Amino acid sequence: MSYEVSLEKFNGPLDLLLHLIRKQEIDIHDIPIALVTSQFLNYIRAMEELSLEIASEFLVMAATLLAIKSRMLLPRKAAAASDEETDNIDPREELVLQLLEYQRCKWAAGELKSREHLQSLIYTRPPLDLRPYHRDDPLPVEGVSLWDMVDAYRKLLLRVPKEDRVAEIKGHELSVEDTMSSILTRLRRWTKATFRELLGTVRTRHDLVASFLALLELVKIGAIHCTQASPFDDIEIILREEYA
Amino acid sequence: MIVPLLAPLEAVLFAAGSEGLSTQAISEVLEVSVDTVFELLTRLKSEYELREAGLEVVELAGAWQIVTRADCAPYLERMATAPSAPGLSQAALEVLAIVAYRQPITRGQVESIRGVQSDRVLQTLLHRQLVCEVGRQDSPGRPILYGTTPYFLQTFGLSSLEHLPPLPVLDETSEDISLFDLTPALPRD
Amino acid sequence: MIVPLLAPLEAVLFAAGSEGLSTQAISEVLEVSVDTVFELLTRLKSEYELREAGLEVVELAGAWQIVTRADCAPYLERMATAPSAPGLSQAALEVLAIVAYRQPITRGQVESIRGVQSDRVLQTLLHRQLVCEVGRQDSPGRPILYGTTPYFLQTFGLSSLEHLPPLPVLDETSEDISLFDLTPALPRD
Repeated sequence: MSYEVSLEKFNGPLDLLLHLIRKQEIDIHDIPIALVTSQFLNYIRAMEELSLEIASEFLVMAATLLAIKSRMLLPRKAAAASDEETDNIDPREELVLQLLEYQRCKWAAGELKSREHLQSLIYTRPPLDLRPYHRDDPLPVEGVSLWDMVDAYRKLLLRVPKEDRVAEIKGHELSVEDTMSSILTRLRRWTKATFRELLGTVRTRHDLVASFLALLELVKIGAIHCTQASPFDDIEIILREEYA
Repeated sequence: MIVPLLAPLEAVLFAAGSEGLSTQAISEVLEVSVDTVFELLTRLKSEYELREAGLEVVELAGAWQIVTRADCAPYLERMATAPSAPGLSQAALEVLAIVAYRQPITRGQVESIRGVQSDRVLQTLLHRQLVCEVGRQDSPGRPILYGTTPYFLQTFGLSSLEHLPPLPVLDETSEDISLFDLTPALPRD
Repeated sequence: MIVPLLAPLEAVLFAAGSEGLSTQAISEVLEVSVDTVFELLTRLKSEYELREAGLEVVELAGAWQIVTRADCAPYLERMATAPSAPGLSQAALEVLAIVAYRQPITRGQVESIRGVQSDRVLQTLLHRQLVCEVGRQDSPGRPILYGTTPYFLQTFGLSSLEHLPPLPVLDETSEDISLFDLTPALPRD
């Protein structure tokens, strides 16, 4: 997301366009497209000179502006003749609608920001520990399995942004033994799996070696057997019934 | 007749803390009708206001709770030990605003309004549990639909989605009102 | 003269929760002398008594706190025994998983993994006796450390914590490197 940094306060081409329009005190419904286009292009050129990476969205917008500009130059009648549907339609209309919509979005964002601030001034306290009022045994937990919990954890890890996630899985080195039981656990759920399915998610050299040794070990103790339809085909790993 | 129940109401709201209690839950604990609960809550609220308490009774995401009054914040900041969660970036607020007003909405639709990729921002909002997946759109690729969470309502001090401030009207014809002058008058509760 | 400080006093006592605040701590937060704090506390106490509130201001082990009044106990009992949902919410499962795999762990650490406040969820798990306090961390503020209970093992059919399933492996289809499609250089740890 380098453009979010490099373009500082501009959250995209619409944001930049709105800024240009606002700065000139232009009527949003009657944008002098030639002027705005050249300013927009100037901005992109300035960024190029600063060797800043320009996000593709800005280039797409530049192209859109140029297209609108050229259509504005065409005589209306000629445009109408070429395409009935665009008869009398201002080529800027779609862009204007988009800008207006984005402007509402910015308004709502500002609204949320001030509410967020107001709410940050308000403090609560954790719920009271009601255990002293509750002498009975804990209420049984129903309809929830261990796998639901593990699944919740997996979803959590997926939700954690990538930069945080590195720390999340770091230092978690699998032993061959652990890997054997993890493979068995998975095979008990699936009965069989391909080599790729079992090892495709392994991310480090260490874990790859551990997983491979674990597979060999499982074959040796007779927990699994492997089949391969043809050379270089995916290997299928099947759990032996005794271990199911 | 309901006055003797004001003290118990205060006690259970206090006990519920940041979890709060729904009107329904209060009615079960106090063993009175939902209507009576509303009456009691209104009374307790105005009692707090009258005595200019440091606390107030509010409804957040459908749950009633007792919270500190905003003007006491300077004192609380002094004693707060836990750093508060970092504020949201402009980009995050934009995406959140679109999801809030347009839910359920796909990432693609969010991006077409903003004019930029928004996957990273959406990811952050998902992680902070302000936004969640609410289903799949019945269209090619079955894209994920996003909506806001109850935590979103709490974070922004809303009792429900209906309490979102109304969006300014998109009026293309009137040229005299510049939309830029639409300074957001803060809606009061 | 001191009346304007009654509301802030109430707010800070409320937010301090069941840890309470010492007279000294209050005097620092409100920036008044200890004598003034005593005067304020006396006033707040008698105000609560006068209006027959559901709460009262007490001093316990040198710390001032707001607690529910004893005669409201029957309502709290009803609240405590109110049949909560037999299952566990997604948030509860998530916190439980973090505590199970990372114990002992503080609330702050749970929150930094989840990215959201988790005090209420933790409270629910404590209440349901799936999680318990196992000690204090030797760090500023000495935060409470949490771990799972024997009842947790029983509920999930585990003979010991070692039998927890191995941590799920992240499977990201999009950006993840599949080792099978790798060019010579393997990813580094």
